Amino acid sequence: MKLKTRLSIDVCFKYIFKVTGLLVLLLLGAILFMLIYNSISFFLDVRPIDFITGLEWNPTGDTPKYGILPLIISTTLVTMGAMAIAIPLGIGTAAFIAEYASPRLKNMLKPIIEMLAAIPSVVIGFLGIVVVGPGIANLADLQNGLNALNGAILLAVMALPTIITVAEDAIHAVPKTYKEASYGVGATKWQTLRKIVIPAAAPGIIAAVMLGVGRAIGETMTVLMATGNAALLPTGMFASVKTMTATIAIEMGEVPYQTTHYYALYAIATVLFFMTLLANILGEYFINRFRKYHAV
Amino acid sequence: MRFRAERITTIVEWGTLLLSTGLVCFFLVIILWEIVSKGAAVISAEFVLQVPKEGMTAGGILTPIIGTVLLTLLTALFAIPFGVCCAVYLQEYASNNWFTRTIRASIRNLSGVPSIIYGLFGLALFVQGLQFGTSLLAAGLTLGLLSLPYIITTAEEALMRIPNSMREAALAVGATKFETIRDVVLPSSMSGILTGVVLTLSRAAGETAPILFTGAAFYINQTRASVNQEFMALPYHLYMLSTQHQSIDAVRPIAYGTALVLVFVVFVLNLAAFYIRYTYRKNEN
Amino acid sequence: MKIKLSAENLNISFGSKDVLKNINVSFAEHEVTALIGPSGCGKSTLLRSFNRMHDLSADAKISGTLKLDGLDLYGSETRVTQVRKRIGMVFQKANPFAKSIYDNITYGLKINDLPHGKNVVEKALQEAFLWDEVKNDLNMPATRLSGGQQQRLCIARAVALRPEIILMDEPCSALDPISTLKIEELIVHLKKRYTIVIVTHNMQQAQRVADKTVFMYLGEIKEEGPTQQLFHYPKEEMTARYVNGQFG
Amino acid sequence: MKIKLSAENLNISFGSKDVLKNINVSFAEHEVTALIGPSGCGKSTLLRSFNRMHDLSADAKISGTLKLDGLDLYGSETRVTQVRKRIGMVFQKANPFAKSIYDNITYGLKINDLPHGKNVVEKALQEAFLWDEVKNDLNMPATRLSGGQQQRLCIARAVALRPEIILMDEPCSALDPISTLKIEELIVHLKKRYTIVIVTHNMQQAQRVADKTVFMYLGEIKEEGPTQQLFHYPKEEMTARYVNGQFG
Amino acid sequence: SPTSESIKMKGSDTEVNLAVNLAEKFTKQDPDFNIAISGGGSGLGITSLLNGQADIANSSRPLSAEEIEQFKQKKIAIRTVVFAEDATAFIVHRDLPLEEIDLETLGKVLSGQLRNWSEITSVNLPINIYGRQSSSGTHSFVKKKLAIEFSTAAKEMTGNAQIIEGVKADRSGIGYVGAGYVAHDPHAVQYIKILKIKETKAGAAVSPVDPGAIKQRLYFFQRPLYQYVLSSSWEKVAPFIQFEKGAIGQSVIEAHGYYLIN
Ligand SMILES: Nc1ncnc2c1ncn2[C@@H]1O[C@H](COP(=O)(O)OP(=O)(O)OP(=O)(O)O)[C@@H](O)[C@H]1O
Ligand SMILES: Nc1ncnc2c1ncn2[C@@H]1O[C@H](COP(=O)(O)OP(=O)(O)OP(=O)(O)O)[C@@H](O)[C@H]1O
Ligand SMILES: [Mg+2]
Ligand SMILES: [Mg+2]
Repeated sequence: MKLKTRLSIDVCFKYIFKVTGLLVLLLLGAILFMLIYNSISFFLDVRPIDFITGLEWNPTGDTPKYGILPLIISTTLVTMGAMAIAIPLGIGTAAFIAEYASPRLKNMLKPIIEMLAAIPSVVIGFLGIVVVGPGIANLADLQNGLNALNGAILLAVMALPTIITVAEDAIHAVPKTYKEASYGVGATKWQTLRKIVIPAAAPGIIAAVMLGVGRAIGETMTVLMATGNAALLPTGMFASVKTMTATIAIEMGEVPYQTTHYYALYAIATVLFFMTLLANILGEYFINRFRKYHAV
Repeated sequence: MRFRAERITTIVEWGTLLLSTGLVCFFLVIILWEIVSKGAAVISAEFVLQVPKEGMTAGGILTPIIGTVLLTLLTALFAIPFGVCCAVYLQEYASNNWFTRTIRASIRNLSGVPSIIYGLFGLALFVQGLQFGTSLLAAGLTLGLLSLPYIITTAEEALMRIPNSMREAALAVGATKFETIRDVVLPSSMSGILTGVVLTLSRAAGETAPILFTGAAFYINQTRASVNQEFMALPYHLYMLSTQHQSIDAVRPIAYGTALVLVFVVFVLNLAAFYIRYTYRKNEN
Repeated sequence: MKIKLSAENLNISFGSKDVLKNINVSFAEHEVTALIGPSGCGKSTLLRSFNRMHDLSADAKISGTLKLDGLDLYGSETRVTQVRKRIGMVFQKANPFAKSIYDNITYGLKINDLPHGKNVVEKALQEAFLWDEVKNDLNMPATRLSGGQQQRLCIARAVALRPEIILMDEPCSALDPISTLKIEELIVHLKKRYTIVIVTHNMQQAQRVADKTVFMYLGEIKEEGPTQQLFHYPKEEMTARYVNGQFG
Repeated sequence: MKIKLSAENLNISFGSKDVLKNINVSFAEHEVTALIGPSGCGKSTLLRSFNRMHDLSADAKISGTLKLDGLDLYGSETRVTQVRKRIGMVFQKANPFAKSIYDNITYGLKINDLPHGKNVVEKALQEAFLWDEVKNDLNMPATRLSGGQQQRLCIARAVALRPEIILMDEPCSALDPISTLKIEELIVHLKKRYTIVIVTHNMQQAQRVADKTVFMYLGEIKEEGPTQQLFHYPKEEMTARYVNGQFG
Repeated sequence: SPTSESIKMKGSDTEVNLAVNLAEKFTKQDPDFNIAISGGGSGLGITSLLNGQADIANSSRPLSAEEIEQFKQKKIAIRTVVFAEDATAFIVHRDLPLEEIDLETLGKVLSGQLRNWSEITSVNLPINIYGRQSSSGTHSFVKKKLAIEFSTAAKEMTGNAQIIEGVKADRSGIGYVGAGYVAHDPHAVQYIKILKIKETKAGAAVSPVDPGAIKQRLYFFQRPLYQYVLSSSWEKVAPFIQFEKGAIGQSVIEAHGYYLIN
C-alpha cells in the first residue's frame, strides 16, 4: 500500500476512534445530567433538607412525605450485613485459591466462583423467596423471612464472586520475587501472605471490596424480592426493610410521569448514584496511596 | 515446643482459609441443587419450544427465550463496537492528562452505578426522549449502555497489559499508529477483550432492573418479534412468576424451570468466555 | 568522514526530571559508535530520541535539533514512520511480536511494501546468526524462543528492513559469551553498509567493536573520541576512573 | 577446612525436564565459591535448592542429600524458615518489597524476632555501600530506587539477618563497574564471617573474588577446584574452552 | 390486516392475569392477533396512555379529575369500557379466630391504631399488615374507602400473590387482595380465610365471594374494572373488546373470580 494511503487511513481511524469514544463518554455523561436535572425539578417542590433528614417515606399520603432517611438506612444496613459476610469469606477464599490451592484444585475452584458470579440476580432473589426466607423464618422462629438478614445473605452471595476474583487476581499478580524475597529471610507462608502478599495486593483487594460494596448498594431485584419492603426505620436485621433501589423499582412502575413523586424517585437515584460514587472514590484514593509503592 | 505451636497455628491458619472457600462452594451447590433438582422436573422439549399457555400456568417459555436472545444480540450489536473503540481511543490515542484520568475514573465509577439507574436513564432517554416507546430497541440500548463501562474497562485493561515494548517493536519497523493497533495491539489483547465482552453479555442477559420500565412485558401472545415492540425476557418472566402471578403455587414449577433455563443460558455464555480465554492463552504461550 | 546522524543542543526531560542536558553528538557513516556510562546516565534515552520513541511518552519534552543526513527528524514535514524505517532499533529488552518467527521478520517488510519472500527471511535470520537454530520452526510463536534467541530475532527484524542506521541498546545483555561474540562479529560485519550506534556496559565489547566511543555521565556527554584513545588516553579524570576502575 | 554446605547425589527436575544431574559439591566455611557456566546450565537452580526455593514450584522434583553443618536441609524435622534464615539469598533479579527502604531491611529482622532499630538498618545499608545514597530517603518506596540500588538493597537485606551463608545469584548483573567493584570488595570483606556462594557470568569477577570455582555445564559439574588452578590449568577441555574462548 | 398490528395493554396488576387469559383465548380465534400485556398498576396504565406507550389501560379505579384534565390538555381522546366488577377481599390466616370485621375496626387495624390481635380476638399476637406498595390502585382504593392512612409498619408487597404468600405463612397477618386471587385458588383456601365485612358494628356481614351480594352491590369494597382505550387505537382494539363481551370472554372473567357487569 502506498505510504499516502496508509497515512490517510491512520488519520481516518484516529477520528473514528475519537468520535465513537467521545460519543460514548457523552452518553454516559448524560446519565449524570438526567439525574441532576430531574432532581432539581424535585427540589423545586421539596426542600433538600426535608428529603435527606425526613423520617417518613409516604409519597401518596394526603400530605405526601418524602423522607429518604429510612431508605438510606435500610440500604446501608443490608449492605453492611452483606459485607460482614462477604469480605472475610472473600479475602479468605481469594488467598486460599491464589496461595494454597494446588493447581488442580485451583482449576476447579475458579470456574465455581465464575459460575456463582454468573447467576442472575433475579434467580438469587427467587431463592431468597423460596429457600433463604423460609429458612430464616424457621431458624429464628419468625412469621416471615422477608427481612434485612435475608437480603444481606443474598447480597453477600452476589458480592462474593466479585470480591474473590478481583482479590485473587491482585494476590496472584504479586510478583513471585516478592514472595521469594520474604521466604529468603525466613518468613513462613502465613507471614508472607499477611505481611507481603496482601499488602502488595492491597490496591486490588480494596478495589475488590469497593466493587462488592457498589454491587450490594445498587442491587435491585434481589432486595426487591427478598427484604419485605416496609418503608420504616429498620429496627434490626430481622426487620423488613425497603432499600432505595427497591423503592425506585416498585414505585416507578406506577407513578404518573413528571409529577413530584416521579421526580422524587430520580432524586433517590441521584443519592444512590453519589453513594456508589463515594465508595468508588474512596477505593480509588486507597488504590493510589498504595500504588505508588509499585511504581517502577 | 515452639515447633509444635507453630504447626498448630499453621493448621488453624490453613483451616480458616479452607473453611471460607468451602462455604463459598457450598453456596453454589445449594443454589444449583435447588434449581436443578426442582427445575429439571418441568424441563422438556415442549417446555422450551412452546409458548406460555392457560394464563402462563402451563405450556412453555419459548416467548421469553426468544426475547432474551434478541435482547442480548441487540445489546452486543450496540455495546461491542462502541465499547472497543472507546477503549482504544482512551488507551492508545488520548493523552494522559487530568482530563482523561477523570474520564477513566468516571467510566470505572459508571460500571459501579446500579443497574436500576440505567433503567431510569433508558426510560428518560430512549423511551421518552427519543420516542422509541417501551420496546426491544429501548431495552437493548439500555442494556448496551449498562454494558459499555464493563466492556470499556476490560478492553482497556487488556490493551494496557500489552507492554509498550510491543508497540515500540511495530513502530520501529515503520508501522503507523493504526497499523500498530491493528496488527499488534488488538490481536494480542483479543482474548482479554473477547472474554470481557462475553462475560458482560452474559450479565446483560440476566439483568432485570434495566428492562423493568423500558420494554419487558408480562405476556406476549406472539413469538414473532420486532425492535419496536415489547418483549418477554427470561429474568423478567421469573420475577413475574415468583411475585406477580395470580396462582403463585401453580406456576412455581414453571418458575423453577425458567430459573434453570436462565441459569443454563448464562452458564453457556460463561463457558464460551472460558473457552476463548483458554484457547487464546494456549496459542499465546 | 560523512556525518550520518547528529544531535545539537539536545535536552530531554520527563515531567520535571531533566534526563539529557545539552547533548551535542554526531555519528559518522559506516562507523560503529559505542555509548558507555553508568546505569541511568541517559544512554537509552539518547538512543531512543533518534527514532522518536519518546513520542509514546506524553510527559517527554524534547528540545534541540536531531538530524539524519540533514533531515530534521522532528521537523513538522518529517514523517515519523519513514524516520523509523530508515533508523532501525534493537531494544534493551527483546520484544518479538506475538506472531510466528517468520511473521516477525516479514511484518515490517509488508508494512513498508518491501519484498518479503522466504529468501529475505532466511537472509535476515542468517545475518543475525539465528537461522540454523530456527530454520525448522519458522512457524513457532517467537515468544517461545529463549531470551538470547529473541534478542537475535529482534536484530534480524531490524536488519531485514535494510535501514541506514541501526541503534542497538545493550543487544548482548541477555546473551552468553559465545552468542555475544557472534553478535559482535555481526556488528563489525554490518558496519560496512550501515551506521551503527551501540549502548553497552561492557568495556571490552566497546573496545572490540566501536570505532568511536562516547562516555556519558548524569545526562551529559563527558568525553568522546576514537575508542582506543578514549580508553587508553582519556582526557577527563571521570572517564579514566570509569573505564579503568575495573575489569581486566 | 570445614565443610559448611554440601550436596550429595542431587538431582532436580521440573516436570519431565531434568535440570540437575547427580551433583556432588561442597562449600567450605569462610570461603567464596563461584559457580560459572553457560546460561541455562543450572547454576541458579542449584543455588536455589539450598534455601529450598523450589518448594514454591509444584512441579519440582528433588532427590539427594543437602546438608548445612550436618543438618539435612530437606529432612522431615527441618524447618524451612530456619534454613532460610541461616542461608541468606540475593536473587538474580533484584526483588525489593513494595515497602519503604527502611521496612525492607527490618522486615526479615521482625519476622525473626531480631533487634531492628535504626542502627541495625544503617549498618546493613553501609555494608552494602548503599547508606550514603539513601540515608535521606529511608521512607521512600524501595521500588523507586535504580536497578543497581535495588540490588544493593537486597544484599543489605540479606546481610542484616547475619546469616551463616550468603548465596548470590549474579548480584552484579545490573550494576555499573563502580558499584560492581564495591560489591566485590564487600564480598571479600564478608567472607571473613560468612560462607559465600556466588553465581557469575563474569570470569574476571570469579577470579577476583572466589577461592574456589565450580564449572557447570548442562546440569552437571564438569570441573571444580581452586580458582587460579581452574582458570589457568583446567583439567577438562570444556572448561578451558569456556574460560578462555572469550573476553580479554 | 389491522389486527396484526401490535397492541400494548398496560395497567392494573389486579387485571393482568385475567387479560392474559382473555388474550390467549382470543388468539385461538384470530392467530394474527398481536398483543403485549403488562402489569405495573392502574396509574402506569393511565400514564402510558398519556405518554403514548399503550393502547389500552387496565384500571381498577376511575380516572382522577387531574388525569381527565391531562387528557384534555394533551388533546387525547379515550373511550371507557367497564368490563368486570371486582371485590377486594381481606384475608387472614386460617387459624386466626376472626370471621368478620366492621369498617371502623378494620380501619384501626390497617392504620396501626390496633397493634395486637388480642384487642379484638382471643389470641395474643402482634398484627402484621401485608399491603401493596403505596402507588398501587388497590392500595389507594382501600385507603380512600376507609379514609385512613396506612400504618407505616405495613409491608409493601409487589403483588397480590406475595400478599397471599405472606398471610399463608403468618398466623398474625392480615392483607388485602382482589377476590379473584383467592376465590379460585384451592391451595390458598387451605391456609387463609376471607373476612366478611360489616359496614357498621351492627350491620350484616357480607362476603366478597358471594356473587349474589356483589350483584346487589352489597359488599363495601367492590369496584368496577375499567379499560381505557385510545380512540385512535379503537379500530384495532375493538375486536378484542367485542370478544371480552362475548360468551367466551364472559366465562373467562367469571372463571377468574371477577363478577360480570349487570
Ligand atoms: N519515560 C520516562 N519517564 C521518566 N523518567 C525516565 C523515563 N525514561 C527514562 N527515565 C529516566 O531517565 C534516566 C536515564 O534513563 P535511561 O534509560 O536513558 O538510562 P540508561 O543510561 O539507559 O541506563 P541503563 O544502563 O540502566 O539502561 C533515568 O534516571 C530514568 O529513570
Ligand atoms: N521452574 C522451572 N520450571 C521449568 N524449568 C525450569 C525452571 N527453573 C529453571 N528451569 C530450567 O532449568 C534450566 C536451568 O535454569 P537455571 O535458571 O538454573 O539456569 P542458569 O544456569 O542460572 O542460567 P542463567 O545464567 O541464564 O541465569 C533451564 O533450562 C531452565 O529453563
Ligand atoms: Mg538503558
Ligand atoms: Mg540464573
